[in-house]
Amino acid sequence: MRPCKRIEIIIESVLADRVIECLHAENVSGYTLIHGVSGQGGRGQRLDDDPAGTASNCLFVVACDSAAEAEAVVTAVRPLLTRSGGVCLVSDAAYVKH
Amino acid sequence: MRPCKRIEIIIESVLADRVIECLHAENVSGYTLIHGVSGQGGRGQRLDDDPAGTASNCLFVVACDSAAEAEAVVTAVRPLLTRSGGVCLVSDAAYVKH
Amino acid sequence: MRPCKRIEIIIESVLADRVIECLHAENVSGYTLIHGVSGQGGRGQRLDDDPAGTASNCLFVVACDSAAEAEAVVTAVRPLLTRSGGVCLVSDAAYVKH
Amino acid sequence: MEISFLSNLTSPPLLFFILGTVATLVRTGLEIPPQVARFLSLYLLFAIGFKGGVALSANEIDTYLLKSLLTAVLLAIVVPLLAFLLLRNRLPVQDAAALAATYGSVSAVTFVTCTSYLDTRDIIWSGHMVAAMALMESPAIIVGLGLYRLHQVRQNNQTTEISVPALLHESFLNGSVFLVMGSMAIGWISGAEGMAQISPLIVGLFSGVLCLFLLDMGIVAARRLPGLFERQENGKGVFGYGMLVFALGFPLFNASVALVLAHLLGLNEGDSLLLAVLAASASYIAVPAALRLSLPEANPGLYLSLSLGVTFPFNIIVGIPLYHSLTRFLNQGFPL
Amino acid sequence: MEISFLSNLTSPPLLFFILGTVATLVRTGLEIPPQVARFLSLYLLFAIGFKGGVALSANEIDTYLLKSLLTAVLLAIVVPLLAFLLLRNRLPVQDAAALAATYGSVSAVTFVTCTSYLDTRDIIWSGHMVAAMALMESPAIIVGLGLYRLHQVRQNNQTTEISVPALLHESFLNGSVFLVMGSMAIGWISGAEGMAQISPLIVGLFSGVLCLFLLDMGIVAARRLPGLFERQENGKGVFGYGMLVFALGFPLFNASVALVLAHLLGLNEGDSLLLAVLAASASYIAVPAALRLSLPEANPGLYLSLSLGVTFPFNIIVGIPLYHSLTRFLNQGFPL
Amino acid sequence: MEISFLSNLTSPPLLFFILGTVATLVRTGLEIPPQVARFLSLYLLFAIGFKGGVALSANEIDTYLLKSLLTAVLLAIVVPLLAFLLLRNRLPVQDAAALAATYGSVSAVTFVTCTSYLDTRDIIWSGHMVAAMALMESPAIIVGLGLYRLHQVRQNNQTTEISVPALLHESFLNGSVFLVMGSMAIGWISGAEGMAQISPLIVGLFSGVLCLFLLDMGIVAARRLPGLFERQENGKGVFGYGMLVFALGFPLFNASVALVLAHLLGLNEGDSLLLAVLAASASYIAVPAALRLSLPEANPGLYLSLSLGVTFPFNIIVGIPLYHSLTRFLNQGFPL
Ligand SMILES: Nc1ncnc2c1ncn2[C@@H]1O[C@H](COP(=O)(O)O)[C@@H](O)[C@H]1O
Ligand SMILES: Nc1ncnc2c1ncn2[C@@H]1O[C@H](COP(=O)(O)O)[C@@H](O)[C@H]1O
Ligand SMILES: Nc1ncnc2c1ncn2[C@@H]1O[C@H](COP(=O)(O)O)[C@@H](O)[C@H]1O
Ligand code: NA
Ligand code: NA
Ligand code: NA
Repeated sequence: MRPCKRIEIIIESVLADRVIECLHAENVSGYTLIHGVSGQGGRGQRLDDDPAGTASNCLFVVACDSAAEAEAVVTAVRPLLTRSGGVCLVSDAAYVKH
Repeated sequence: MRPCKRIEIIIESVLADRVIECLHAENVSGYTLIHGVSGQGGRGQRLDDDPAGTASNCLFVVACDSAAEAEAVVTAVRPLLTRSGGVCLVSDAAYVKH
Repeated sequence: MRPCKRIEIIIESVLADRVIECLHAENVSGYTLIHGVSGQGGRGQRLDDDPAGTASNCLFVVACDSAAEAEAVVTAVRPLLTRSGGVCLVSDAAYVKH
Repeated sequence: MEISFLSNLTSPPLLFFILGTVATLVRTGLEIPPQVARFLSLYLLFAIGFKGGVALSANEIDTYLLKSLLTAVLLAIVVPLLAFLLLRNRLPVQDAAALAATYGSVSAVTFVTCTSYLDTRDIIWSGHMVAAMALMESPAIIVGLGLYRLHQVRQNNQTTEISVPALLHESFLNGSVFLVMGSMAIGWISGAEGMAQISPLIVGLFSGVLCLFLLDMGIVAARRLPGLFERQENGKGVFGYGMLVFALGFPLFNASVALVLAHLLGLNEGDSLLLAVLAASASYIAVPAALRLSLPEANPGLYLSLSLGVTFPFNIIVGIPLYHSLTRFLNQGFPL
Repeated sequence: MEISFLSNLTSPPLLFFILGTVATLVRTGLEIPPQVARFLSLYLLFAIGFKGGVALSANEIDTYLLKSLLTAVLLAIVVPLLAFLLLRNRLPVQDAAALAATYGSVSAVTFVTCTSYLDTRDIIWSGHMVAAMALMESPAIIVGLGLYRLHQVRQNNQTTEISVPALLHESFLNGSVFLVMGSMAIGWISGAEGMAQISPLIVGLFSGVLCLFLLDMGIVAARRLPGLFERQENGKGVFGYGMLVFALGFPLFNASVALVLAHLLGLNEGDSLLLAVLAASASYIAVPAALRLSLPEANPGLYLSLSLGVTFPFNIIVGIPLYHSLTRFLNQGFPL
Repeated sequence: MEISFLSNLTSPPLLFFILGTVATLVRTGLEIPPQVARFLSLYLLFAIGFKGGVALSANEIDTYLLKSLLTAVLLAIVVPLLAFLLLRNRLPVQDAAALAATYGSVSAVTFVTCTSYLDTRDIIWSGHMVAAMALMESPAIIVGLGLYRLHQVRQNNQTTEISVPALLHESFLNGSVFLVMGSMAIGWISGAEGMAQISPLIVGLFSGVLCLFLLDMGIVAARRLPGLFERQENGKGVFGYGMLVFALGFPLFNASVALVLAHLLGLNEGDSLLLAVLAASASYIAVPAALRLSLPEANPGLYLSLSLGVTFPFNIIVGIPLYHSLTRFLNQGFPL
């Protein structure tokens, strides 16, 4: 096991592709994405129920090898979050080498 | 980045609204909710497959600004968990200010 | 609250049953499972869109009482990850007794 | 026309139910995606409700209708009482109450399968039986929870509080009851003209969708079987064979009572069979949802597994043709 | 034939919309699974597009067609201008621009509901109105965002940059516009022969599926109502009654303008009503998606709630029969 | 009647497939929700299986039927052998084995699209070809994995163990094979009477649902294209143009062999074309699932992308009419 940073990004589904672009731009090779997520925050309630899916959120999990890489990801996605809202949490974890 | 508490609550989908009521009662302004989750625990297997959805679980992620807020949330949802089962995990994370 | 280990396993959906077998073999009584997850990693992009669902991932959350139990789980699922790819993260959390 | 299990065994809906069961037992991994399965279940409620409403709009409200509905409601009150009396000394009281609610209420899918059984055989049945079904969904929840509360009060045992308005809300305003009732009202308002607009969806496709839905139900029911025999951690125990007897015998008993009542009241063949099926069936949609909210102490591994894994297959495969034979026997052997 | 709200009130699609609203208001928890609801919405676009294309393939391109399309595009450009002028001093400028885009564009489901209203009454309408609908989806987005940009430049306010190619892409190549246009093209290519192959799906089931979809829309719309009156944390404020007047009055005004134009151009009854409905309706599919990408500063709690929670129900329940009466009134009172 | 690509190019299913491809290439974000897409795929297997079974029930089991089935199984064994021989020195051995399994097995959707092609042209085909399809799904998995194992033993290379019972289970008892076989059995048991009950669903809607499903397949296939040319991190390499030649040429070769066999055996026009399509098509449902379980070392970015992103579109757009021309050519040029 190797220490790593676990980043969790909650953002509107319509912005998922933009987040992926940010990750690619930072050469982050891996992420996991859960669609169809609901939530509530400063910008009101977001329900995964409208027929266009515009109102639903998604959740990214990104395991970063180093604090520096995590910092780069955070810096890259922060402008998206500032404009559109959302949440980004960073925590410590151990990555199981295989 | 600012330290925060990350709470994760796994509970039956039919109780999701009750959890949200608890959060509102504690003036917690934000949460994220994933529906259609399966699992197994002391109360047997729960499958996201029955035609009424009664047997499926959901997963809440709540980022709390302070340990006190986290404590309040935990205290508020604990009775639900005691009666109906489920899991609540609390961990440390950093919240990306934006 | 009691300290515990939170294990997160991201693996192909077709292997979900094998992971569950591993957990049962280690006498782990509880887990939570999210289906329909997408992602990208060393083995390319995995999209939750193909008509057979073969290309989609799933995400397990397992709360373990002790580091030893967590270690056992990690040891049990590691061969699956080695052969088929995927990610396993272990972190510290507190389990809310109820 | 002969009624035999064999004749029913060539009916596609039944065969797809069995196919689904086998698919799970031999672990093929076959699965209808859950969101679609839920939609198919809503479709069946929507279609049967609308058809029932249109049928109602073509008739006057008469005594035949009223006595059918009254008998239905009566059964929905008496059956849970009986179940509780039977079970309260054999099981933890909350499980006895939960089973009373489950078996006192009805399974809409069993009802729908029976209407399709009747339609294939050109046996007429009345639209108001859909109303009877909807009326029978909720009372058992109230009765079951009421009995539980009473029992606790008697024992000076005050651990659980049940909010009465919440309970009434969960019982009468749950999604599936509301959809059947609402669709029936709309069918009744828009009548034959409304039917003309949507009949390709609700009449044309009905049997086919029922096949796909029962395929899913077979898969889902078979998945519940192993749970029935597993020991559970929190001491809620192994239930095993005693409960199997209940899950097979009690429906049979209820169906017989319903058939005798139907015969005495002079209901026609189709309506009698439907009433029997309603009495015999156990809920796995409306009631479990309400129970998880109002009586979470009860073990869903028990009431959901029994109703979905045992009683539902029994009624679909054996029950419907059996109750049908009994109706015929009563009508021919004891003409009024 | 009399046009009255009462006659429309026996139409199943409308009644299911109301049923959905009630289901949410009395908190039954009834819900169409979201993935299925999205599919039903795609089905409606696919079906209406294909039907429109087949109808087009049977006709020549003539001046009647051209003037209908031109009027439609004209409305799609003028309405957002008007909306922005009306709102820019009353609201934060980004919200004014977002509402301009929303109300300048159209609601495909309102259009589809209106075609079903016409079909039930055997009133003919032209296939090219589907093209008119598709053409009206995008321009308002461009206009709304353009006005916002202009306003910012004037104020030397450069905080937001909008990428023009991205904006054009989001406006013209979004999924729903593409599906309608594509299905229309395929309908046009494959003509009556193609229609024969798939008409059981797109003609036979259309009304029934519309009922189920409007049931969902009722549920979804009612969920947006409380949000309209909630104060939001980030200071975006309470909008309340002033906005309600806009959400009800502006569609009425637009419909009236469209009807007068349609009358002057000699459009037939069905096409006039469809043009009015297009002008009156507000987008909640194509536009919100584009706005979240291009103008995330605007508050979706405002534009989505107003279009989905107020204007959509108003048009479905009151608007369609009202605009229909107005058409008749114009045609009879002022024959050309 | 002339067979030309142009005549096929007005067929709605094909056009919707192309529409889906374009939707992805121009990045419209159009998407059929995945759970619904999976259900549509189950619907097609259910419908084609049932129809095949009903057709079978109307006929005796004769030599024509037996020789068709035997040829099908023969192809399902020989094609993967051939593929492995062709590829084992050009690719890592696990990828050669995986491609052998993929191309030796069949694509049910290509088959279904071909039946719809035949139905539109009123060309008859036999119900037992559905059985042929089902029989061809599994053997190639066994052959492919067997060859891999043999190769490893020869090299004294023992890194991978494959459990034989698990492999047989994955090959023969996977969900899609089971659903086709089961539906065929039910169609056969319930016969014309069963068909009468569910034909609005499985016959009436078939072409329309196929359009929607192929729209999704177009979207999904186009998403796989870029992956084909991407270098992968774990050294599994770039495959590029050599593999494209395989993915287009091998199906063509297999189809030709199948057509010659069909001609020698005297199969009718429809059955010959279906056999060719089965030989030419590659699996992307049953086989990839089994491979992920039994041979995870193989790279799905290769076998899934080639079968779904190249061979499937090729067969749908070019293959079916091309093989059809070849059949006609053989029948007319070399009458038996
Ligand atoms: N405190 C929180 N904990 C967890 N998720 C949150 C929290 N606040 C916001 N979110 C999620 O982030 C989304 C956007 O938040 P906001 O921009 O604050 O409206 C919400 O819809 C939630 O899904
Ligand atoms: N150790 C665990 N780790 C992760 N999830 C769990 C665990 N135990 C229980 N769960 C989840 O919580 C639900 C209810 O648990 P229980 O009340 O123990 O039956 C289960 O269905 C699982 O989804
Ligand atoms: N760095 C990462 N962070 C989060 N998830 C990852 C990461 N790398 C891989 N994954 C997930 O694990 C799956 C398999 O990864 P791999 O075996 O590397 O292709 C991917 O499809 C992702 O869903
Ligand atoms: Na009952
Ligand atoms: Na408009
Ligand atoms: Na093949």
